[in-house]
Amino acid sequence: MTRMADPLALLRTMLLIREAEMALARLFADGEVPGFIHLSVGQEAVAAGVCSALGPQDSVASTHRGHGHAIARGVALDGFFAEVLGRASGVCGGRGGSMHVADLNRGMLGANGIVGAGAPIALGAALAHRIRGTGGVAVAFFGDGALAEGALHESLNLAAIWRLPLLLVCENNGWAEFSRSDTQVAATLSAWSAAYGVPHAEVDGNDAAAVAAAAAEAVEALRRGEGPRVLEARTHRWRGHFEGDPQRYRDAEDAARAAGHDPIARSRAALLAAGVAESALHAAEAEARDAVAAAIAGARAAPAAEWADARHGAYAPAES
Amino acid sequence: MTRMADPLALLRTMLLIREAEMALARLFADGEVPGFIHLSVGQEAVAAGVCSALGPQDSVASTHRGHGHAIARGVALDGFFAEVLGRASGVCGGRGGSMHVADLNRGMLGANGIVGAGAPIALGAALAHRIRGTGGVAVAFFGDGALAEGALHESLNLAAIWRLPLLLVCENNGWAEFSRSDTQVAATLSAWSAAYGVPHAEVDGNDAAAVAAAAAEAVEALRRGEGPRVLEARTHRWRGHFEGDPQRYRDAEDAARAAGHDPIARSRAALLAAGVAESALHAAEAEARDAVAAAIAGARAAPAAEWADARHGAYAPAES
Amino acid sequence: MVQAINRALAEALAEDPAVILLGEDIGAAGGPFGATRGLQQRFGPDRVRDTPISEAAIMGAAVGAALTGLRPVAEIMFMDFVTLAMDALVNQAAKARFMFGGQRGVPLVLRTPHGGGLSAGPQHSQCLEAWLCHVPGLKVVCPATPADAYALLRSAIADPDPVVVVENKALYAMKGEVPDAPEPIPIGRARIVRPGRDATIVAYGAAVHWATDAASLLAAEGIEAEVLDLRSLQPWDEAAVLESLSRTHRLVVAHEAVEAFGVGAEIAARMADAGFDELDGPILRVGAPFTPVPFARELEAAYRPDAARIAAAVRRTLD
Amino acid sequence: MVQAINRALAEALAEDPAVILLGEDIGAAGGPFGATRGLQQRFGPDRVRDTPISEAAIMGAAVGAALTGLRPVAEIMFMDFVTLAMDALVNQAAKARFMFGGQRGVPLVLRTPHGGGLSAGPQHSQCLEAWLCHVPGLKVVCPATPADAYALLRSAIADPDPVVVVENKALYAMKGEVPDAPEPIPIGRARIVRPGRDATIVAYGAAVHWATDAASLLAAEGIEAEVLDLRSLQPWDEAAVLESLSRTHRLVVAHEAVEAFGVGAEIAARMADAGFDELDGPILRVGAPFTPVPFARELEAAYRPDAARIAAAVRRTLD
Ligand SMILES: Cc1ncc(C[n+]2csc(CCOP(=O)(O)OP(=O)(O)O)c2C)c(N)n1
Ligand SMILES: Cc1ncc(C[n+]2csc(CCOP(=O)(O)OP(=O)(O)O)c2C)c(N)n1
Ligand SMILES: [Mg+2]
Ligand SMILES: [Mg+2]
Repeated sequence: MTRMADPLALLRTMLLIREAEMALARLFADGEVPGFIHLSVGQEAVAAGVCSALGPQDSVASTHRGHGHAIARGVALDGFFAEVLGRASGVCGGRGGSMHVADLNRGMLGANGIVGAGAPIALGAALAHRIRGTGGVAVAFFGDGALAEGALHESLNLAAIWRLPLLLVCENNGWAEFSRSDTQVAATLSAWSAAYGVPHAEVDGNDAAAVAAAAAEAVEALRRGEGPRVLEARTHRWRGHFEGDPQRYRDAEDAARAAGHDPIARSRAALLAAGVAESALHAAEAEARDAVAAAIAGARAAPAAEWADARHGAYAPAES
Repeated sequence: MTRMADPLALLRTMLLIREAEMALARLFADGEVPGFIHLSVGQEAVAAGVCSALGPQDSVASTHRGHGHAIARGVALDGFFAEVLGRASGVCGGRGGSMHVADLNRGMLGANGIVGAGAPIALGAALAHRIRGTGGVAVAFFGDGALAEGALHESLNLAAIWRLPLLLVCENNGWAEFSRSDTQVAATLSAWSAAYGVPHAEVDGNDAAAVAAAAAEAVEALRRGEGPRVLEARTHRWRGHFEGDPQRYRDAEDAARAAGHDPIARSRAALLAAGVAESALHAAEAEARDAVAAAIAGARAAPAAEWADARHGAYAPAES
Repeated sequence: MVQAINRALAEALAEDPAVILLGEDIGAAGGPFGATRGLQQRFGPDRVRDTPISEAAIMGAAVGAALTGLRPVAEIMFMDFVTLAMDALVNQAAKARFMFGGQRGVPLVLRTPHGGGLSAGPQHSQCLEAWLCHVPGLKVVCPATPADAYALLRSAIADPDPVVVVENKALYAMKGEVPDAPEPIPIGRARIVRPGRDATIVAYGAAVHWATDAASLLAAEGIEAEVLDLRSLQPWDEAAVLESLSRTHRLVVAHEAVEAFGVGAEIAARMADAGFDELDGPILRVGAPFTPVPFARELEAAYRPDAARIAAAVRRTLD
Repeated sequence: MVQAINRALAEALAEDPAVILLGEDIGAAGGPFGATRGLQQRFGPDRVRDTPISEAAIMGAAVGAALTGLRPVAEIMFMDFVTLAMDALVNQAAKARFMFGGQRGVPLVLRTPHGGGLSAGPQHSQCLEAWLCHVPGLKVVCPATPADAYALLRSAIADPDPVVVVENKALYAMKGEVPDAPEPIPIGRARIVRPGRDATIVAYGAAVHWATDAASLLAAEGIEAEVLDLRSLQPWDEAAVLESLSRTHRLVVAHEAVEAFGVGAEIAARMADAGFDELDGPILRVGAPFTPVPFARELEAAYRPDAARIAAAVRRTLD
């Protein structure tokens, strides 16, 4: 039987992601974040829901828009913020930054700066789980724009042929950078999956409980050895492609519409309706705020990453 | 209305391909052909039929198994043999060989040593035809094994999005090198095409007239600006993947079955049934034999390719 | 520099109907760095074409289009992503003229930005031009100024063979005059940025500016370094380097790319042969150390070559 | 050499359940060159895995598997096809250890054959190892003998970081002893193939044999050339080359790859710096000319470097 995700836990995860990203937005505007960052504000339900279906042995390959996946996967906020701010205590020592947050001991195989590259990596992780008999599964998140990359097609085909425990999760937010993805990809994901004989499910990506249930069902099928699955979550990108994106290509209406589908508001309302006390929600919100504030304070206080530590970091230290 | 291909002309083309390739098989066995060659014996109806639907302005991107496409496209036999034998008079000066026979003035954009690489090239040719308003179309041949390459997926998607006059022709011979392609590709071509909203037609690839008709229909649709098409021709690879392939992976039955579907025998029988005189067929056969013999004699007599001519061949000569 | 590129593209589009642009978000959005801003409005979506995220097909389509009468100018958004387009670039574009016996060339241009300085991290900062210089059939240029960016891009588009124009991201914002009627810059010709008699510094792209800064530092110490901007990396101007070396007798080669197996290796190796008799000191290279490009500002600053390191190299070869 | 590779793979598979092989037709068919013959029968289709024609996914899957506890050994059938696998190799495998802050390495091996001599034409003959040597995070080895092919492959599979094993196609048929209990060969260590005092010839892969032939030719003229087989290209044994140079004072670097921007450029450039004081003559390189690899036998024979060209280079540097 499909395990039910705890709705309050889902909300907690989403709150943490939202708080973390909105804080990053402010930090970015203040010039405290190096490089560029892609926020998943509005899409939190997908990360929270999918990761709620996973166990510690499972693997996740993420995207350039990967903060939510990392946090939902349990990457410690301290290490996360320190990484995105480029501090020595970052989970990757400040060498990767936003687009490369990884925590291999938690099966978080990394955000990825290359669109589409997560899918073959997750494919390989699924293969490893199968061969090693870990019972684990692998998830690759990808965007609707990424479907145009050959890597997606090769990965789905291989997973199908090999019947690997791979879940491909499309975060369909309608955009690929500055273009509507329906001007870029001719295939619907359902027809595409069907062509390979791979079951596809679509879910409201703004409904964490629905995502969690769909993911749990898919993951159980994977664990039963039934071969790969595709899960498509329709959701909305609230903000620009990256922070600082003036979004000249997007009319105000679209952005407003996006904000009308707040997965957090939805989850909150459902919890209240189910009788959860508002105070419990306030507590969760405060917890998220405090955790993020503490992580930011920690990151700010942390020493800058040092080149002396990094310079020999491309290879394993020579044995001696 | 769809133009009818002349059945005798189709037979002539197939005879030429068959004669040429069987001669190459002998030359190869005798050590006269450098490198390795992939013969399309048994698949002649696809090349002949598809190319019968094309005009001089159209473009064709071919594969490693490209002799038939080149000959059907009208590449002169002299230059063809001289190329495959590595002579100076080869259509590519002996620099390319079997896997790179090209004749750009005939819209033959080349055989290709990279599986799947022809599709994006043909995509670009289709784009050029569209932008330049030539009325031309582009054809990419590919094998059933090539469908596993990301390039196929990217190309079909782009052609669909841009509604380009691109015909993707799959020569489905059941094999990808030494493996059955159904162990390699999970998607059927019809479902795959449908996922992109691209019309797919399947045709008996051993029936030249049927291929010609299907291709003509598709090409007319392309010329009408209706967007790309996929044509799947089921056929058989009679010989090994390459000449000299011991085919340990293939049982005798399969090879025998293949030979039971001889497109030439079929076309011959149909012509006889339609009242064409046997003498006319003998004449066509003799013609093919003679043309091939003459081309081989010419190639043998031609001087070897010379390095002095080739060494500055990577770039256009400097203007002076 | 972005304006200079934009102007070169606009003029090429206006002059030759065979020129088309294709790339991700280059049309309606004007390109990720603004290099193609306004061009789709002016020349239409057919000729200034937004593509899906399909680098392999973009490059392959450029090859097919170039073989069929167009002069495509493709953009790959970051040079790091040419990893996805290498087959079309290397196995198809670069080889077609040769392997088809000289029937026709492949007049395509690939524009792609390299380089760091923006904390863009290990997958958005690489300088991979040495790969492409190693591929017979390709040409590679890398402008250091807006005027060069304009002129080299025009030369690239006019060239009958495939040319990769490597643009340094950190220079996109650089201001600089492009004359109203600019002189063409032939591919393969270097320029002396600053003359000097004590040592030659050969550089390209962003490193040209570090090299001139280094020359200023050195001048204060009485060392007159000559700075050469290669402009073209393949072919590169061996005669100009040799000529300079034969006056200065000392050579330093600087670039932003990883030092090991980088472009500088070829320059140094050639001069250790053809220029051997002119050398009065070791040939030194200044390039990035052998790690991926790090993200954090402090790390990236330590990682990237700069004027101080170039000046130190000049001092060492004069030792 | 193919038997030596086969033995190394078989032993690694037998010793470590984490080792798996993947590639096109490597299983049931035993590999296009027979290197994996019999291994699927012995170790099963799960561990010796036939893949579809999907080089990008093969390489990407190897990265994911290596990050998840396996030691994949991937095969790409011809080195020319690594163009399709560069993202996974360069942007993922090579960078993961560094960009993830040293959390974990990517213990994968890529085996791929390079080189000509078989009239395989421009897309099946390239030597592209210089690209990979330029990528921080990758290691690259290239054996010249069956014994080295065995030992270097074992070292590669044991290595905690990604290693590309470049095998020369023309050497696959080479016979040679592999001892019953072979000594391990550490990555990064060269070997002196033939000692000599007049000049050093540094080579790798097939060129090692041309270099020893050249040394024999030269010996007949009274010139004693020392031949060094690099074995590893990244890292390469700078100390060994320098040591040899400090005895011979003359250097020639030879390889099958295109000379321009090839591996030899790095060796020469380093020696023009670190070895400058030892040099009594120009550093010469012998590599392929700057065209694609031609098909016709006569063309390819003229194109490929050989003993005569290496000997001529040695004579020239001694001039
Ligand atoms: C290979 C590659 N090509 C292009 C880019 C630039 N890029 C970054 S994100 C993006 C759009 C991705 O769209 P989608 O997959 O829908 O993800 P979303 O941003 O909507 O989450 C592009 C084109 C890249 N990072 N990698
Ligand atoms: C990119 C690439 N990968 C692998 C190969 C080796 N190879 C040549 S033909 C072939 C099988 C192709 O099968 P299919 O596409 O069905 O064509 P067929 O040989 O059946 O005509 C393979 C794997 C190649 N040439 N290029
Ligand atoms: Mg999207
Ligand atoms: Mg086939």
